[in-house]
Amino acid sequence: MSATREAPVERPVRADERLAAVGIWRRLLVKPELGSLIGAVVILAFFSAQSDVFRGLSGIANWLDVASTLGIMAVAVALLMIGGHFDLSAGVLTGTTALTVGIVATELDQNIWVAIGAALVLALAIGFANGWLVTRTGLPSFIITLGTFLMLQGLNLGLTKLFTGTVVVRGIAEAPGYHSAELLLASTINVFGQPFRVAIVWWLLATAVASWVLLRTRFGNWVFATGGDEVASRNVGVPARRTTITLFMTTAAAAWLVGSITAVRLTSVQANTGTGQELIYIVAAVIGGCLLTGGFGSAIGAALGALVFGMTQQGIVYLDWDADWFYFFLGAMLLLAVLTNRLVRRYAEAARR
Amino acid sequence: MSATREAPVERPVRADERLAAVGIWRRLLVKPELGSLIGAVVILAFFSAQSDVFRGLSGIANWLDVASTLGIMAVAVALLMIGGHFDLSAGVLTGTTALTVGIVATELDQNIWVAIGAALVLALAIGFANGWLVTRTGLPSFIITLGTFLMLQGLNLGLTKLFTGTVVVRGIAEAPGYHSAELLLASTINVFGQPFRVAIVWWLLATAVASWVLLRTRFGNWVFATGGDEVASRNVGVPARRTTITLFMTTAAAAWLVGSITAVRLTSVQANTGTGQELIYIVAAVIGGCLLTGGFGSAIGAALGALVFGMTQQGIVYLDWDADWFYFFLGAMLLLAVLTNRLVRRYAEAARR
Amino acid sequence: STDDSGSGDGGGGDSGGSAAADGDLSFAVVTHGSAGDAFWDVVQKGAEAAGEDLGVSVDYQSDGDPQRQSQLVQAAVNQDVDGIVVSMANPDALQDSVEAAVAAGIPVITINSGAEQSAQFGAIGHVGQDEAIAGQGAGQRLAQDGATNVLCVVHEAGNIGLEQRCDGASQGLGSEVRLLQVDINDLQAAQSTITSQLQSDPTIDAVLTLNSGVASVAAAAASDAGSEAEIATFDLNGDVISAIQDGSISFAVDQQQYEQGYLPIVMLKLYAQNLNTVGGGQPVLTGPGIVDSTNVDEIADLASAGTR
Amino acid sequence: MSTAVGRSDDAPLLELRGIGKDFGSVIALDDISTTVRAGQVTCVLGDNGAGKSTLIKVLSGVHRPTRGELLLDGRPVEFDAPREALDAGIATVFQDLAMIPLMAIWRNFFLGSEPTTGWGPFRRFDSATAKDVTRRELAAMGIDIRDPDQPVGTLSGGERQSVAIARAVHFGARVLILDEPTSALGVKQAGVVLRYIAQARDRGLGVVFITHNPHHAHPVGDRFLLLNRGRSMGDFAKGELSREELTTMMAGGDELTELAEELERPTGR
Amino acid sequence: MSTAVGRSDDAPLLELRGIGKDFGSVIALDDISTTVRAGQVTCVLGDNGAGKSTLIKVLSGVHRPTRGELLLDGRPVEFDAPREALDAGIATVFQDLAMIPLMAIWRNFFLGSEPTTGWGPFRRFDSATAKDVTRRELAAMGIDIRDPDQPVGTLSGGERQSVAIARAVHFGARVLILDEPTSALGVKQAGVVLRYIAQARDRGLGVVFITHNPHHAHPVGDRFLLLNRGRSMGDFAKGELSREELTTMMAGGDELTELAEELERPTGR
Ligand SMILES: Nc1ncnc2c1ncn2[C@@H]1O[C@H](COP(=O)(O)OP(=O)(O)OP(=O)(O)O)[C@@H](O)[C@H]1O
Ligand SMILES: Nc1ncnc2c1ncn2[C@@H]1O[C@H](COP(=O)(O)OP(=O)(O)OP(=O)(O)O)[C@@H](O)[C@H]1O
Ligand SMILES: [Mg+2]
Ligand SMILES: [Mg+2]
Repeated sequence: MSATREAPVERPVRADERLAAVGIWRRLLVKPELGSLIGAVVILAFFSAQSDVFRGLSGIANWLDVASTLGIMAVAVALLMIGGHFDLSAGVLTGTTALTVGIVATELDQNIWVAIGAALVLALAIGFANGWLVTRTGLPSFIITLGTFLMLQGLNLGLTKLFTGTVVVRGIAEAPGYHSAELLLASTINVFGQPFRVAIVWWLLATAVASWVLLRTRFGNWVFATGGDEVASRNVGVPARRTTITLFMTTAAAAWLVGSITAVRLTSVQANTGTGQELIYIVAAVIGGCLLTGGFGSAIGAALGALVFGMTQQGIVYLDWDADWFYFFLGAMLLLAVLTNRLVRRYAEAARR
Repeated sequence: MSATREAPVERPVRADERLAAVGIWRRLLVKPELGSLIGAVVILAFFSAQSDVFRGLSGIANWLDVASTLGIMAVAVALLMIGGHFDLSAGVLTGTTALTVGIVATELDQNIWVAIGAALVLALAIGFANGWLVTRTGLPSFIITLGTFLMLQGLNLGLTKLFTGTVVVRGIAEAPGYHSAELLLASTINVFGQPFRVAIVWWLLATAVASWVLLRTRFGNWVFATGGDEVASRNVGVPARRTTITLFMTTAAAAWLVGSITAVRLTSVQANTGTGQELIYIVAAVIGGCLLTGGFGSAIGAALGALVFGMTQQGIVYLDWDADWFYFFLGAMLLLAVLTNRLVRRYAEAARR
Repeated sequence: STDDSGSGDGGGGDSGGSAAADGDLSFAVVTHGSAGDAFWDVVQKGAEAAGEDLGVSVDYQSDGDPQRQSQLVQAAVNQDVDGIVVSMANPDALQDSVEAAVAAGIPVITINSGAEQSAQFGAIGHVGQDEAIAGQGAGQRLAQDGATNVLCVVHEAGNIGLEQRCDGASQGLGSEVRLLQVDINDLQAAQSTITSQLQSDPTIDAVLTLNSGVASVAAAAASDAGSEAEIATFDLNGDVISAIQDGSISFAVDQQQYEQGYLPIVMLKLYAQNLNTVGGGQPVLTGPGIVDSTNVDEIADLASAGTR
Repeated sequence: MSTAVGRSDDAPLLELRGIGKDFGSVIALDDISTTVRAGQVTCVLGDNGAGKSTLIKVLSGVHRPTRGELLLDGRPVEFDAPREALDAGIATVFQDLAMIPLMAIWRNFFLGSEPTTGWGPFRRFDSATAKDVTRRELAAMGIDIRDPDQPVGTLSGGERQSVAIARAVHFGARVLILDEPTSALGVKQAGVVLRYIAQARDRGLGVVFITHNPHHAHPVGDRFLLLNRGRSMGDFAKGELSREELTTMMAGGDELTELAEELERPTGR
Repeated sequence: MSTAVGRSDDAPLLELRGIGKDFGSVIALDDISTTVRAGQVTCVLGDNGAGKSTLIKVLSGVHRPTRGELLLDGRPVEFDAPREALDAGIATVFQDLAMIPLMAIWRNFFLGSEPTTGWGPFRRFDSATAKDVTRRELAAMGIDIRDPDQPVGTLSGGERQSVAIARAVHFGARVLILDEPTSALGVKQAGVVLRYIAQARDRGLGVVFITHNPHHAHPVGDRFLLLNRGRSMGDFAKGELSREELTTMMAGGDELTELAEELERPTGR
């Protein structure tokens, strides 16, 4: 149709008189990622100014380490949140996968790669179940995944005790294939003589892939649409159910990656690993500019949110503040980060609403 | 204007041919409260069938006790959720108020009523701060109240240790005025010879008042509107900011009530009281039919959600199921409750969407 | 094991015990441990093992929130069990429900903490090792080893038991220990946090952890940070045992909490059948024992099986 | 600019002086001036995206103008919130209707201006009155609702628009602003709305009326403000424009009649 | 019911037989039958709340009918999702437009039918093409957007409607359904849309067109389905109705001309 129509482009392409000139700075600051970058820079500057260990190589390696596993999850959770859903079972699922790796490798005497594979299958199945229940019943994902969260928490403890008799699975380092797994998941890489955890690379990779998918693929378009208005997107032919289920499975896959890293790195796993972390993932995503109501956000933002959280958590320790007040400072720092971010964006957007 | 116009009511009031006859049952089942009532009945039937202690008077008094303080908070949190916001600091705020009551009464040697009054002022101030920050910055309440949640957690610990040197405030029973406070907040009432906690009365009262406000007052109308579409409601003149701040203060007031009950009843308060409860309040509200996105829900539903949670939590204990699997059963029961509720409503609504 | 046929103890009164002897005895254990906590897991195991050995049924429940714990005790009272074992980290909060149990004619034994209030509330005995005393033992040992700047790693903010351990350590050491908060559910982050603390204050010469899981990552953190600090911990597990064997952890405080689970069941059974009490009103102490390189090999297998 | 015609009083109810509004880099309005007088209908005309709704939102307190001045009864005012405009007697039908989909019709109708009964702590929303008035006002517009408790989200587009209009007419005290009120309405209902506008005008209200339909604009309009790409193309009194001129200006040529002929003839075959 | 006029082929593209739709107790549609033929425009007319949009949603797979049968090319079909209708070549402009406010114009335009480039794991959304096509299609409708990256939520009502129409026209393969597409459009843009409809018809598409404007319906319509309160009042071929009859039926009397005179005369004074 478009071919047969004579296109009456009345005005030649020229500067539109309805657009005011706006500086590059302001234009950049309006982007959600850059907003959270400001927050990260403020926190970085704050702690660096006060602690030379924090800004030293070993300090950097330390807080990047904290940010890395948190970041992998935050990016996946951000995708899910952009798609309009929550996954409260994400935290405990990292424990489930880590325990699975441990139990299959030690109690069932399998090669660690078999164990990691089994954990992946399990994680994907749980992610699928979450997504399927959410799309089938139309119940809020918050309540469905709260159910799976509690069930997994019980399973983690019950099965661990069933298999090991204690609340911890240990001896993963003795499993065959451990060394290759350690190389891939838990080794360190020397940069300027300082060992950095390989998890940081996985985090960067996850962020890059998630960003690419979100901004450059059809699937990414569907994620934004499903989160923005599910009914409308279904009406124009977006496979909203499939998108939602895929997102839950993605989150589960991220939990599997983090769980495997944990299991291989610590070589023993406690039954309550990961419980309560789900909120922190959501927080990182929100610091990074994701809307809780869905339809808006970015993977890079979530990665930066994880960085803010990691830096704050470690920075307070570096400053040697009273540990009793730890949570007080943590809360204050987070508010500081998001408020600066907000102020800067307000300024950049001027009167825009 | 309406007076001067001749109203051309063309059709006399008669049964509309565009309405099919629908049974009273179906009509009732569509209401959100009644949906959660179904969930509650299913859970009640399930546990009653298997445990005679559960269905006995002493059992009922026990699970009503659990549901009561949870229910007071759930109702307030439901109001806030209908108004479109979250309060993650609600749980820890019950701790803050309980600790304040304790510290003012014991360390500062005040009459317990003075302590309770001081706690109320503090709670309202914190609620106001939450609401003010949310409405001023336009940041999601999730992130703002997460900040206050962490800060309060730190404050609770830091101040308790500062005042008492340990993490627990004790000796509240020795404060002057304790007996009147106990009578009002922590006594029991005999019904058929079984003592029931007075908190149950407070819970019923809170539910009744919240229902009345929600359905029968202007403010209630504003709550639904602000949560449904803040921009639209502001455009027709609803004082959305004031409504939001009031809701946060209401939640804080509920936390104060629960905190005071806790302090007076236990006579000693641990610094970590309430931490982690915020999620359970939200869960109870969601089981009760509140939408996480705001604009829909009911106070009675939230009260019933708290009941479902309380019954499940104690019911599992009465069935003597393995404690290791407690969370597994808890999750399964919650899913059972919400899924039956959903199924029943689906049936009642037939093809409605 | 639901309480079928009510086992005949319904009549109340102090002497109801002997009447119950012919029915199946059922006891409830209600502690303040959180689910999956390594310390309380051993207590649970002790209680359940006793139940099996003695042919009585044991129902274990726990919740870290004092109010919830008292509601659980109340539930046990409602179920008309033949005896209740309760840990009293927060005695004031439990007073009501413990006294209600006593009033209902149910014998109560307190464990772990709360030794002072035990008899006052009407319990028939106390088995335990006050957390503060255990902490003192650790502090004294660290002082012996020459530590002066000790880091005490709290893995659950505001938990009274953990605070008591650190306080006790301060007393034993003779100087204030420094506290550090970490999250037990994220041990990787805990490791990084301990690393940060050791990096930022190189004068720390000992780290005392309060959980066996945290102990392992503390040892790893010390080597990450290149610190020479001595690592000590509360509680045992297989990892801690091997670490003590290879020297990366110097000692572990062992409260022998298995006994805190096992003994009360024995005492309740004896009371039910024979109206025996133990200790004559004095608490029965289970520890503290110190496990270090000198005695670690003997208990290595036991700890791995989760009974030490 | 021509002076007012007919029923005008002394000072205009509302006066705009050089109003402009930017959204970030987007200049939505620039240098708009006009007046709204009691007993007159000011029509705002213009292409899609010309800035009509933005202008409305400035008048009703939703947006604060970036530039320029707003005068109420000759005194400069700044509306910080729609509430303030409402309190000044300015009621608006927004193009997006400003309704809460999940709320019942009668609750939406009285939203922000709820009638109450009882006193003290027992003052409550007078729901009986509210339902009654809602049903009556809608029936007067030719909309026969099944049940005032139906959520607005399940109403048809036209029914929803009718609720918004009935609400504004019910509460409009001095100025009534209508942003494309008839767009989703049937011929009959649109007629009723035009009659409402005339009635409001006759009762001495100032009316601002936006429409794309010259057949609607011409009969009721007293002044015509023409916008194009955010800028004013003039502010005319009725006498200065014939319906044909108006149509031409709105459509850029008398296209519709031409078009009708073109469409009847199958072009392709 | 009269038989088809003009350009009809053998079997109708779409046929409705006794379609009905209930929402809980609400009977929104009852016993509706009509046909949509290739190369013909079927107009659906009726008052507000008559059930037109509900009918559209049944045709486009949004709602499943409670009663009755839908035939595509003579074979009974059941659309479980709008996707299936789209895959059968049925493109729809919904009355609520079905747009995602927070998403950019070009993303909305291609939503659900994204063009891709590259292959294997590197297959990606061809954003350059998408932006280009979007700008071009909108320009053809007389809408000059500033920036295809602007979120749809910040567009004016008419601009948004134009995007929805341009999208449906671009993707409509066999049937094009338009639910009050011109309601928020200026005279010029409305003319363009009517021309689009005629062009689609001439290319052999079946068109279903809903409007309240008899001046829009009459020139392009081949069949007219009249709805009232959820029931069919008849299904007429063009030859059977004059424009005047049509107007009368839509408005319940030739009210508009009467009205115009009434409005000009100040009634109150
Ligand atoms: N989901 C629903 N639940 C209940 N009633 C509904 C629902 N959807 C539509 N209705 C009712 O069905 C009737 C028909 O609605 P529909 O939207 O089809 O009307 P319409 O002919 O498109 O009207 P308009 O010209 O105003 O757009 C309306 O009275 C409406 O209130
Ligand atoms: N919040 C906003 N951010 C950016 N641009 C905006 C915003 N609101 C409006 N605009 C732009 O301002 C211009 C004017 O919009 P407005 O809604 O006032 O047009 P309108 O004249 O009402 O058009 P219509 O007849 O289609 O309703 C449009 O091009 C729109 O894209
Ligand atoms: Mg507009
Ligand atoms: Mg419609």
